[in-house]
Amino acid sequence: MKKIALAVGLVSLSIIAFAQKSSTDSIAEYRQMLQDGNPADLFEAKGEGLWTQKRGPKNASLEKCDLGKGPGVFKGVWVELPRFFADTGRVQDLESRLLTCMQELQGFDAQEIANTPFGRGEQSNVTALATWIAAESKGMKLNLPQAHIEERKMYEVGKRLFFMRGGSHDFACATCHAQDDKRIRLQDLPNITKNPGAGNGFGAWPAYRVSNGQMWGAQLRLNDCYRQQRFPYPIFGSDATIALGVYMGVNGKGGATVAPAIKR
Amino acid sequence: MADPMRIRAQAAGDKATIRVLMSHEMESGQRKDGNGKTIPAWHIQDVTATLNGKTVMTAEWGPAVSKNPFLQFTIKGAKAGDKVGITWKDNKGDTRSDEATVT
Amino acid sequence: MQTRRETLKHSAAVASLLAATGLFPQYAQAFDKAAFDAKTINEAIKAMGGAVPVESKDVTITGPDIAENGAVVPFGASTSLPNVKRVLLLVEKNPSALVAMFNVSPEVEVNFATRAKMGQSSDVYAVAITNDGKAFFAKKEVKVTLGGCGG
Amino acid sequence: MQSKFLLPLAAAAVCFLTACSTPLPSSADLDKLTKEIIARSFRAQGQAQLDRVNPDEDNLLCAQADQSGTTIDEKLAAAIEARNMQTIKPPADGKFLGDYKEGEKIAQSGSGKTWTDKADAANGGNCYNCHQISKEELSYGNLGPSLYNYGKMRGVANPNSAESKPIVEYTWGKINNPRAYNACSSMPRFGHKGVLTEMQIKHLMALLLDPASPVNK
Repeated sequence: MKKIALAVGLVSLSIIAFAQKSSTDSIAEYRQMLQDGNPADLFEAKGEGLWTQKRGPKNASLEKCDLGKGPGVFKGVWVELPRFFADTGRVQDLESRLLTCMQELQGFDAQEIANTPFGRGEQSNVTALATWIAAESKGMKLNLPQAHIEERKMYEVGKRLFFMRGGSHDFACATCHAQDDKRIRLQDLPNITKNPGAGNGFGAWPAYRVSNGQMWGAQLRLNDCYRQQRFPYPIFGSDATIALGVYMGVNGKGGATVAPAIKR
Repeated sequence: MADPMRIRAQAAGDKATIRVLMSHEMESGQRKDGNGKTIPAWHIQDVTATLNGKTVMTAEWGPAVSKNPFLQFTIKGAKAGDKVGITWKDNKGDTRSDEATVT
Repeated sequence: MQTRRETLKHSAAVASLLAATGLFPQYAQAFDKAAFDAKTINEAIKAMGGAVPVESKDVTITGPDIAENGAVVPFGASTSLPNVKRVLLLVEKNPSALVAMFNVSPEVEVNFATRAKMGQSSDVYAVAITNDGKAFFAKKEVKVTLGGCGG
Repeated sequence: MQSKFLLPLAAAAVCFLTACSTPLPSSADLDKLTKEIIARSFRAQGQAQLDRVNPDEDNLLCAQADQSGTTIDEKLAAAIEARNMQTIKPPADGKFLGDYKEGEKIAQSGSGKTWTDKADAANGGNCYNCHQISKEELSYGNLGPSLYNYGKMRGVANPNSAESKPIVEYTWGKINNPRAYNACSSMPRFGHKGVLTEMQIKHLMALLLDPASPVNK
């Protein structure tokens, strides 16, 4: 009760006295209130079900899917992605790797799913699966491999993409995400060039977006960054998106993951 | 059919805290589509909670409850092993019931 | 002849029974449309069977001072008052003020939390309606900010 | 037990002999690879066409500096500033200030030029994303400096006076093309890149410089 009286007292101070610090504190308080009861749970449950469910033209489950630590292993795989896969000869992130498994094991057309708008049809299933698999690494530390030459090349490409200025507004990823203690409006912007920003940023997606009530995987997070950057449309699972994932994830090495998070 | 709910029911002392997440659009009826046409309201309007089959709470919701709704309440006298059931029904007549065991 | 309120009470009980069985999705709703269409706080409370509300320190509303996004604003409504039959959550400046109504039974605490949409900064009310139709409220101002890149 | 130990050892040996010992390609080759990857990773959507991933010389030079964590070479910077200065044109009718109320709306709006925006819709200025402007708006970013009391702090009592002329012209130039003053500024070139119209820029000028604007209260 005393606490409430105090809060009311603070609010009744004039707008002028409403310091920026207290706005930031209030926002932090708001975010804290949302932590208990993250709707990402709903998508996590859906993803877990999809993993074992026999589906697709081949009527098979994903239980033999190799996400980097051998067929069927889902615990701890996400903190080591993106990584190089010998069978496809590509560095892949979680979502593009899931497409590979859905095509090889279940007989879906990976290209068709990649072309499906986010949140529709099989795309929403990919998001649910990614949410569950990320949750199976919750709290673990990011540990992306850099042993393979392709992984190291992708880091270098990712770095170049991160700093590339373009579009109608001359924005780069770095415009917002290369300095400490910056905000856009009231949202804190992680400095993705190093920890803790890189781990906190990269390690939070998939996340539930309260602003639109959608579950966003890392691919959609990047897609919307590029939209706001006024760039053209990054193709789902394309090498540019994966290279950026490698750059962010490697910079975040050692950072503990919180995905699936709840975000504005 | 609607996706399942997530129900957590945790006993502490002589009561249990129930936290529910429901999967629902909760369309407000205030938004317009690309052609400027109002998207009709579509929302959960009745919620019923039961303890071991007996109704302990009902609620009515409008379209201003957030998408993928969260609900928290406390049942007196509930203990580990009891069954908590939640049912919702929306304004299109769709319904969903799920159950959880108090832990 | 049954009064409207009795009809409502009766059908609510039946509806919840039927809903619990999950067998009758087509069953007519007990949902109180008038209350949820009401534009003002007082109209909504009246439609829910309450008198003109008075402020009470025995009713509590919890929520953030500032919401980062109006689409999801967490609230809690509770009261220590006896003989409460229902609890309402209302956002004054929403197109329809009433967000949610909870019917209280002896088996639950009069303490409910949910999340509401807010179109703009507004006072938010928790209202407790007692068995004899009295209404008591607590209110809280919540600022809704614009977030993100705004595009 | 033995085989359990042997496996990682074998893996390490493979790694030593092949992948790990492969040196990275040269920086120029990696630049080339990046270009190839960009070419196959983006598609045009709405008004966001592929020319947008083809940066001009100014952006290429600044990105190189950003990436190496250094400030751009002074001579290069001077050249960038000079050619961007060339793009700045004074208002056609000689009037620099519009309506600060309209300016506030433009400053608030973060829309425009994305692939989900209609090409013929008015673009926003995104100003509050990075700057504090009027005191009433609590939700502002800090990527740029605070612009609260912008005109007042610079002693602009009458924007049409001779003594205000330098600051009025500088502000006009800065919104139109900030790279004319700071080669690698992060601020968009609102006039030069056609993000805002001349009229919109006048409204923003009023928001910052009109003594009646809430910014200068």
